Amino acid sequence: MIEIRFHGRGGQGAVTAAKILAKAAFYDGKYSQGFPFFGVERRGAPVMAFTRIDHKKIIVRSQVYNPDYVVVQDATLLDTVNVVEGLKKDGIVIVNTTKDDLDLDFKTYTIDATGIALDILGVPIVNTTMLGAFVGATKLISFDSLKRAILDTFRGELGEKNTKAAEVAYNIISEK
Amino acid sequence: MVTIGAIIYEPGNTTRNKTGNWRTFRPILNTEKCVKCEICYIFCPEGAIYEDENENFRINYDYCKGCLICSKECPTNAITKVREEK
Amino acid sequence: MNKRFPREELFAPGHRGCAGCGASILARMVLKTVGRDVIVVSATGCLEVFSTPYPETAWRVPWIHTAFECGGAVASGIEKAIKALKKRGKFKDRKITVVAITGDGGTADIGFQSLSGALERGHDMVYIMYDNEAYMNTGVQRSSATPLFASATTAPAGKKSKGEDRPKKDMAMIAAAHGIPYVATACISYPEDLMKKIKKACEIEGPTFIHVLQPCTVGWGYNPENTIEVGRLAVETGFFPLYEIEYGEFRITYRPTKRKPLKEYIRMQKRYRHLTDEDIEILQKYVDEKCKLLGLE
Amino acid sequence: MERVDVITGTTAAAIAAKLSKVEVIAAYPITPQSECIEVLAKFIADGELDAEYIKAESEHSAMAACIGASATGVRTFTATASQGLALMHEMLYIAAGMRLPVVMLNTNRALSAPINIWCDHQDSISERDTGWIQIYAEDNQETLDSIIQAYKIAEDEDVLLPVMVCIDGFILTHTVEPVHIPDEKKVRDYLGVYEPKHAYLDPDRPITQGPVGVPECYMETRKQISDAMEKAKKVIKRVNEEYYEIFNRRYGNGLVEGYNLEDADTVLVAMGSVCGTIKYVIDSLKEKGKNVGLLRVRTYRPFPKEDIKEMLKETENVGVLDKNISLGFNMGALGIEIMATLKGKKVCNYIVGLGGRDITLQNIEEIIKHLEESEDGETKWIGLKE
Repeated sequence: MIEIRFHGRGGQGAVTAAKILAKAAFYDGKYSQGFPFFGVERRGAPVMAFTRIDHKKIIVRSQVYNPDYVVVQDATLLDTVNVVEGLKKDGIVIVNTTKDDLDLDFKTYTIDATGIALDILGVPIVNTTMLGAFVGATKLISFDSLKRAILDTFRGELGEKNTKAAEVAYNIISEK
Repeated sequence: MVTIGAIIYEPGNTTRNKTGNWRTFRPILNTEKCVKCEICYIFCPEGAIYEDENENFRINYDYCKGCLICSKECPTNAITKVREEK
Repeated sequence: MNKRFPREELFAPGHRGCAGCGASILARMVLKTVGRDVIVVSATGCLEVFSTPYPETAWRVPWIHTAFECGGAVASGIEKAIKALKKRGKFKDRKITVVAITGDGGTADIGFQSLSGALERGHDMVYIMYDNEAYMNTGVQRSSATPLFASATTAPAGKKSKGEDRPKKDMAMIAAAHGIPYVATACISYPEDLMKKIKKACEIEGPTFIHVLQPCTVGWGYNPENTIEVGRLAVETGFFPLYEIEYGEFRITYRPTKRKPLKEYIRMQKRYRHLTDEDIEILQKYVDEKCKLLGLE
Repeated sequence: MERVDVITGTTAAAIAAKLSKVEVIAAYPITPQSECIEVLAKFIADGELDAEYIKAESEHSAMAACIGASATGVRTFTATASQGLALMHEMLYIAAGMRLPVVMLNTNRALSAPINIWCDHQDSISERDTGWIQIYAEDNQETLDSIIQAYKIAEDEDVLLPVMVCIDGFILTHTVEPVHIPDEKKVRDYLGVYEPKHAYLDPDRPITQGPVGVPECYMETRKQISDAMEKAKKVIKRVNEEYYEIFNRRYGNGLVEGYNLEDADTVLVAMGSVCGTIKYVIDSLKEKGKNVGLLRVRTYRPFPKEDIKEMLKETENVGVLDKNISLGFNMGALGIEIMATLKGKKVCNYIVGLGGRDITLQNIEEIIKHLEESEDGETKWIGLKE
């Protein structure tokens, strides 16, 4: 079973990201769970969300303590939140930042998701961009399934733009 | 046997409960004096005043509790009272 | 000869209401006006208790009681269920009127929220508050509809008390503030006025509210024969003015030729017997002010 | 057409209500339930569900409206949690007493004070004696299936009792996972239209519902409900099998589900989503050659005494997990009832997960270890902070 933790700020769509990823995994023929950290956080506050992916039905219901992957949607969180807490030794971190190296003691991918999102979506909402980056870095699921899950969530033009942003990030990370 | 949900399927079956024995005073309606204004009819809390086949108002003593509203409200004093004697 | 009142008795005799019970008179008048195509909701209260001790019921129409504070909500559910059933083809070609008959406690106090919700949501129902101005079912405890200076068991007159120390809550005006299409006050002593208002309320689409003053021999302390007389005096003195508010338009429906002194009304009732003439003067002033406000000089 | 979607427990419940063709919905929002009634409102707004929706001004009124509607003869639905359920308390007795098959989703949440929006079972456990059937679902699929089954059970002539489907707040309500959504027509054919014989307000057949239950009749009404609860056990089992025949899913025997009970001397008893976590631990222990079993109580009311007795007759170590606490008895309700059912057998009671305290794999392991080492039945609070 693979466990992924998303870090974001309330309103940035971390919970939606976790749920899209769960759906994408399901489209890949896998079992999945997507859920938020059950808090009372409001817009702007640091938030977390989780996805579990497995080849068999997922029955465990406890929270995620030792994720395999961490996705950080906002680099400013690095100052206030220990984003790598509990991360497995060989775990991977994917961070939205303009920097190349973050010195996190874990294998790290960086991507300027905000830049991509502003470019394509016109707003700094990076959840789908980061999902593209995540799939590019991990190849855990197919990009096609991700695309389908994004289109399920965002209809019409918004869906097109979100899949485009994800695709750009996916390609950038895949080339790294 | 108590019905499911204690539902009562016989509408208006309180009629089996003859409240006439609650009376201390008995109203007596004098048909001669009655002008059929229907005042006693509409004000009776029991619905114990009715029209007979000749459209004369009568008091149903099975249910009349003897409140005497009819007597009090009658504009022609057509309803008088007597003490019940058992 | 033309009949003044419908003859069908849909509220059966044999019920356990007190001799001279005003609520029974109201129940008869309501059902005579509405007819058989009705579903009646009662909240907990005197009327509910004395009309339905299992296995007997005085109701010859479909009737339901659930709890004290939810007359408005239960009626809401029924109204929507009728709409749902109409989709299935039931009750297709006729109107089934939903009528809630609840006391002053079940309306002005514990059922206030439920009533407000039902009025605000716009359910098509006729809500009748039968107001005997206290919790008569449980032994004359005061409600927010108990008038100033009336003695009640939880607001008793005594050496240091003149009984209830707050004026009566004005439910008709509160209902009207919901912007509903029809609000009226009525009294069982004026059957034609009352039944006309109920009929109008039935015909109007949307929530309607009728506040009916209903004297109670036990709680108010008068001889059973005087139920109608006491109610009449409440109106003739201006203590309980009769009016209606139809689509926002206020209209006095009964204008006493000359208002009688309040004292005549007060002195008929034991719940006021502790009052001095000076006390009654205070009440008279309240009544005068209210009448002035409503244009009932 | 049957399809699969990745959805939350609340959405699963809303879809189930839609599939069941509810006719009147009356509800009031409360966390963590709100999504359920939002989804239903959207179905109606989009024309996908033709139901009457009463935006009640409180849970008390929501239940009162459901009672009114159900008493008029239509299929009703509502959803609530925690304080909302507590506010309904009085009306719950009335729905059951009037034998109205109202179906409700309760998203389990702790009770104030202090105010807490997270999961435990105190809310529904506190309503255990109201005459409602209570089903505790383990996952979102079971949530959907249980709501549909709930109508079949509630409307059965042998039962005629309201049903509460309980799902863990946040843990299921806010978690998406794949859920099979049955074909709409198939569900509607299965359930049919609700046409009550015993209770409906109709001017063509005037009846009186909710009269004064004088001492000469009240006790009989309680006995009838008690009997209906007993009969409900059979009905729930039958519905579980019927449902399996048509929709290919079943949950134990409908009342209880055994997991790895064969050869297990140590058995945990629990309800709701934690059962998944327990199964997960059982699987990992089994890989290490250790056998622990789980008895999941799916239907808490009626309480499946007979099945539990039978299934645990060989078990030495019985440990009951309770997400509730009977204050003043220092045991949870399930623990007390299992103890009463197993008369004299060692039963340990573990108070877990109150107010959203996470129940970790380590917690379950700790419970198993304690249970095996403990000599007598005792109560232990798990996961308390120092």
